[in-house]
Amino acid sequence: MDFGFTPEQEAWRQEIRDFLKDNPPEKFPTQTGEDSWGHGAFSYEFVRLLGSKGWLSLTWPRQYGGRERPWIDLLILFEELAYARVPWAAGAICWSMSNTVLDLASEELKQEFLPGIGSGETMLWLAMSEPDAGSDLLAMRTTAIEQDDCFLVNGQKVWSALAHLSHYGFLFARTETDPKVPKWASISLFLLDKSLPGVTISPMTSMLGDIFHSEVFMDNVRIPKRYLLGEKNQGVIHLTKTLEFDRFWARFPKPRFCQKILHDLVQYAKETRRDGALLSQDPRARHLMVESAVEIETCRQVFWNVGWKIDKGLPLTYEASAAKVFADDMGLRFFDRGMQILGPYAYLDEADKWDRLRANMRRWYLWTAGDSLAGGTSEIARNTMATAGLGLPRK
Amino acid sequence: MDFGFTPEQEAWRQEIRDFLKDNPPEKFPTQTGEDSWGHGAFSYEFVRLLGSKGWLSLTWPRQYGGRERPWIDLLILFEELAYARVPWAAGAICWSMSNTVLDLASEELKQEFLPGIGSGETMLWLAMSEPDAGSDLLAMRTTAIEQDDCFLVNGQKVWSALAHLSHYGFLFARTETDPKVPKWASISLFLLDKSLPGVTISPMTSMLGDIFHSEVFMDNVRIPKRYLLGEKNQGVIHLTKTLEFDRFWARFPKPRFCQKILHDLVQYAKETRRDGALLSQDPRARHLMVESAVEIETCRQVFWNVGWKIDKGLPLTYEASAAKVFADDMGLRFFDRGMQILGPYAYLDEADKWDRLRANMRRWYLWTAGDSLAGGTSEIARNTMATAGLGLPRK
Amino acid sequence: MDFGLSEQQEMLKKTARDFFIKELPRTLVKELAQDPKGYPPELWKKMADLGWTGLVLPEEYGGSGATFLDLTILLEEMGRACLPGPFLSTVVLGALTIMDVGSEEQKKSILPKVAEGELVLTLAMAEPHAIYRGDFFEVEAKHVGHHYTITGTKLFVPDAHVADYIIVAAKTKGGITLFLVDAKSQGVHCKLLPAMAGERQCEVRFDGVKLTKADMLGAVNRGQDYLERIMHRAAVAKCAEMLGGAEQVMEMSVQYAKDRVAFGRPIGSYQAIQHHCANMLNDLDGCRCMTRRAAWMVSEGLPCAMEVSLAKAWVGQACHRMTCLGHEIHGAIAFQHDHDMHLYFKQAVVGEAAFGSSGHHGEVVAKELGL
Amino acid sequence: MDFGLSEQQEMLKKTARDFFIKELPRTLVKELAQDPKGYPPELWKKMADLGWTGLVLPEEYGGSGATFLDLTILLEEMGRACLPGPFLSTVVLGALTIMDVGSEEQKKSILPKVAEGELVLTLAMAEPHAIYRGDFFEVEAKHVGHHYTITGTKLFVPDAHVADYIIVAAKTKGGITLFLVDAKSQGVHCKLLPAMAGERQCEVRFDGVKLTKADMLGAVNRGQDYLERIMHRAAVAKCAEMLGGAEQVMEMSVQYAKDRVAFGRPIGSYQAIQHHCANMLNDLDGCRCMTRRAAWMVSEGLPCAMEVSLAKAWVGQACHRMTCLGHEIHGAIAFQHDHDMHLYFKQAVVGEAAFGSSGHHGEVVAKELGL
Repeated sequence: MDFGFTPEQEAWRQEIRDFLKDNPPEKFPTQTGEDSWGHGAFSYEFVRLLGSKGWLSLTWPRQYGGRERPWIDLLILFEELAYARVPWAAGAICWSMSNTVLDLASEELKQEFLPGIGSGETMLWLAMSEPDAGSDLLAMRTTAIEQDDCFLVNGQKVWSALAHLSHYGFLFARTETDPKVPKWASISLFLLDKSLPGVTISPMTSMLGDIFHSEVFMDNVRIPKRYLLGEKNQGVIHLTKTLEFDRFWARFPKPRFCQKILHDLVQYAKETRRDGALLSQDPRARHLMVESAVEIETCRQVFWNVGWKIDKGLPLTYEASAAKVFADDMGLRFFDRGMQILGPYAYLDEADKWDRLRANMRRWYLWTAGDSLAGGTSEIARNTMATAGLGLPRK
Repeated sequence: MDFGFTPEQEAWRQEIRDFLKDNPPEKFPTQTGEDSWGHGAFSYEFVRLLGSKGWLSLTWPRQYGGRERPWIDLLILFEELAYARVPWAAGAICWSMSNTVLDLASEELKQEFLPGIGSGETMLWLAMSEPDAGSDLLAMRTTAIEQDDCFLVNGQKVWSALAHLSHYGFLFARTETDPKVPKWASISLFLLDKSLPGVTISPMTSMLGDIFHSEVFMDNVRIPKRYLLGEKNQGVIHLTKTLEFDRFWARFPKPRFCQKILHDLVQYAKETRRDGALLSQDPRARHLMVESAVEIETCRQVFWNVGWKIDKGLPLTYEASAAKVFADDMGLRFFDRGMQILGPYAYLDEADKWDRLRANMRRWYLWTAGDSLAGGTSEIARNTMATAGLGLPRK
Repeated sequence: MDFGLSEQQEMLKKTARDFFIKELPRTLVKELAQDPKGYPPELWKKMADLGWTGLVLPEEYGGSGATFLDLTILLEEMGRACLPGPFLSTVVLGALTIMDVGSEEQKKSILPKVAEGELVLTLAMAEPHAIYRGDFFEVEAKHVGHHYTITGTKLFVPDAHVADYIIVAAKTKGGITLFLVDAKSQGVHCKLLPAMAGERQCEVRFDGVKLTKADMLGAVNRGQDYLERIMHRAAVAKCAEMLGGAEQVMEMSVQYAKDRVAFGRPIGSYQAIQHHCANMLNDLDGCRCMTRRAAWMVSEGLPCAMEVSLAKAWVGQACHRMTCLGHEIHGAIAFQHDHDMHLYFKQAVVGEAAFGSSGHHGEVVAKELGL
Repeated sequence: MDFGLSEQQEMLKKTARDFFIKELPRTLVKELAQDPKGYPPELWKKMADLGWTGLVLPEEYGGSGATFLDLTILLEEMGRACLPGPFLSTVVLGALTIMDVGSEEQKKSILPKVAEGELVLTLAMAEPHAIYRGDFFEVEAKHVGHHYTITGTKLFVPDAHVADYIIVAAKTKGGITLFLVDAKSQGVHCKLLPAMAGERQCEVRFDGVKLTKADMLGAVNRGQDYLERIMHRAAVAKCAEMLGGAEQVMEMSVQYAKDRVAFGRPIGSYQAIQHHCANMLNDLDGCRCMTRRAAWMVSEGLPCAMEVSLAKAWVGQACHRMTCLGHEIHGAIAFQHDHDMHLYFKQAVVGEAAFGSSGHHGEVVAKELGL
């Protein structure tokens, strides 16, 4: 066992910190959202800067512009970016999709897509959920019928994160419509060019009042055959894999992101007087911060454990689902506690150093309402933990 | 709406308090367990004194020795007895079974049993669960086959509370063994005389190291036909009703019982110094006591709400199950908090005024491990709330 | 003992529910959240015509003489409908305070207009460095000659931007005193604060606002006692609103669980969803019992510090749990602006912090327990 | 970064598990709970023969020179087996403290005997009015001439009734000092305290026990620093035991959920039971990561106040949740003395309170956070 980092890893961490110091994330314009990883902020400019550093393709083979760095280095990168709250929402998801491209795509497609993804020019979005196919993804109805040199796609996707800012959809669609064929052998995976005729991206206004997700309507869209990823009708395997990766990678930065906020809250409490005493001496506020510290760090270690398994190439069964449940439960409690610590002062409008903390806390709190649903519900994830992880019977 | 009590009710409460002052419960010898309602203490002497006051038959018709007092008066009695922690474990359960006797028994049986129950001479125990029929009670295997002038009973019951101290079992058994007959139409209810040949009561040692439950073995026991309660093969309705009543009545005293302990903890905290400060000023101890106060009193009001419905004769659907879940969740948390407040000092052996609190707290804490299972698991109770209470579909 | 509603209360509840279904669709609630005023004056007028702004006022002041308990039944429906606007401020913080401690003159000049829906009232208490404890207030009413001059900043004053009168709790020599301040007085500056739901809270700056003794509400230096009673009423009123919201969340969630199909079955047939609903049901029943009992005690004028704080502490936490589960059951769809679920999630967090958080009321409970 | 066990650690774990399966059936554990001594000396001897009492001691003192981290792997299996007896006291509280601060003479005279299983050690810290804070200790070592005289009462001293030496933390002029007290000295009185599980704790009264400077452990007045390090090791050791217990609870519960049938299906096929198991799994994984990281940091001699307290706070709470769910899944059957589940439920509550409760470690976390 070894819970430390090598000198090389520490140096890499320092390199990232120096970069972030030279390029303060809050100085970059955003195309959506405000401050923060995983909470809706996205900046082309920032992501392209990451691309120019080669950090978007850190682990890829050299032949596709990558650096063949180990996964641990990527995890370190994610932690540092999270702690700095960089405007790279959905970054990890995009990263996990690009990995599938590496796995599945033809050499031609790799050459076509990977340079753009690696430089931050090309963004991918996940076109998976449908109005009547949420947890039950196999109920999806979007069809892609082979026709001449293309697939003719008709249907509707929802909850496509940042589709309005991205370029290519990571599209799952039904390529076999014969009801006698089992559903798991009837779905394929495509790269969907947003600019194709018949594609309509319709941004969805969220409960926060802004736009993060879109609905995607496909009306007789003709996707050239070469944009099929992997084998026809074998999409369900990739679907499962994508979901599992999404669960882990999209949440790996979360504990570190929360830790930064906790540290801000501690500082806030040390500088804030209420009813005659420092908030940092208020027993309830202390209790809420301590409980958060314990849960966040435990969550972080659980994620590192999974990350280490990935780095070692160990097989995963329940781990990504478990990590998702852990992170989402933790987040729900943490941001509730954050609102309790701020109390009515969460609604203050004062141009002081804590104004962003207050505004962000209100925003993060609302985001958490959706967290346990993203990447599959926590109920389904717990089922997976019990069956795939612990071997409990499905029936 | 009116959340107060009438002057008559207040006078009744005072009468009970005066009685308990004159007859301090802790002075009575117990046949099992120590101090406390619902946590295993039972004293013949005390229960018979209650009987002699006419309080065991408070609500019964006058013709059976009752006083025809309203249910509210009974609830007040239960609260006061609970707060005083009288040695009447399983009292409420016995009371609820006697109610079924009133409902179902022949005039002859009523005359035979009710005077003894009302005076505290006759104790009933519930012979319901079996090793392979816990939550799934309809899976019970004990048979009662009609034969001449009696039912021939064979089988085994478990978790019969206080059966070793009681006289008659409230026995559910299968009177129809044809597998084609649905299970709900194959079970009957009997009064089982413990002294009949073939009945063996085998006390079970609990995780606390003492005896509260027994296994009951029945080997060719001949129960005279007249001890059938209600109609043959119609026992499932009574089973359900008994369970529902058990859930409510057995737990109604619990919040008030916990409140007494909370008040003791408050006093303890005010008189105890640790690490240079009064425990009552320790932020965590305060927090634990406050959270308990909120939950206990809310639980109490929820029970009163159900009690009021019973008093009004309103129909119940989910309420007893809901109250059970509420009380058991509350209790589990409360006694965990109690152990946290005492901390290592829970294990002190000092002949001071808090010695019983410490010893009891260790005991209560262990009891809670079984609470959510008693009266049907909390899982089944939640199912009932969702389906019977909220109308959610079973399939 | 009677946990049931009276016939009149049932009728009031039904009237209110029907009224809001007709007059206040949730789409309007969401539009109003963007509106600077935050509520529709026409609706206010209709509510006054129904007698609601005067419901709890004596008949001699143009009211209907109903009890505070009756009022909370109405507030439950307002919470269920997510009614924005200054009803709680005007009636609970304003009118009931004037009824409680105002002079006959103040009552006569203000209350009938409230009953007719012509006045909006509110109360200013919290400050940048003091929220629950008057002894740390910085807003001061200086006695100079025949005048009082109020200076300082109050925070989180509900609906001050549309109020005609603001009751201000200010330091005086020897304690806290309440003043009834005309919101149009010179030196009153009002700024809207950010909102989570449709609520409107303001920062109100008093810049040497001149008052006379006639503007004093109740006796000098008695403000702390008054504030305690005001907080009891306000906390219970907020509980009632939250209870109404929680009832709606329960109903919506159960309905959705029955309707939504996944893997070929309604999701409400899955044990996980069933147990979420069961947990919500217990939280809801707890909210109802605790809120109504506290309301009854306030209504009867009984000592109720403990019961009010127990209720607010429970309701604050239970509504958070319930609305989280409501979102969990609804899944992603409730994350959309178009959906109604999030209105209640937002109301719950605002409500938890209003008129004493669970933490604050927990401290009251501790003191009442003798800790 | 490496979350895995080394080959040697895997082997140690397996050896220990096999050993306890063979030598310590749970029926014996329950019998020992009634035994005044509380553990079987023959088993102790066998464990010593396996090199476990000296596992973590340097070879020069007859040990195997393994790391503290290795030791915690062994402790995990001890917790899983519900091993009663003075292993943690002797090795973690006693021997490691002597290794840490003892003189060469003390090491030479004590440690080899520990390695051979011939000595039982323990440490006395808590008192009637002070548990975590040495500045409130009342037990005092008075310096009179060439002697120290110790007077006062220590509480919750683990295994003192069978200890050969007791390390005592006593007030001295200017701080806290540790002393190594022969348990057979005149004036040492030991009384067994009530137990929840098979643990043995004592009240130890020191009635003018005479010591010399040679009995001092480490430097005078440095005890508070030493105690901090001792508490780190002890808290992590307790976490490791609890982790082992939690692993066993997880396995037992899953197995029971697969085997037990209700309504015609294994109960483990019901979503409610599945989700209980899933929640246990996350708690367990958290326990493992946090315990092993803290153990590694202690082992490496890194500053670890924060990590140890985070671990103990998490493990204390998580093991409570897990054992409650374990009972929930097992249903009534686990309420029987014959069943094993309750051993872990009891161990969890004892463990939570030992070497700093979640509350105490929470305060450490607060301080480390800068609060």
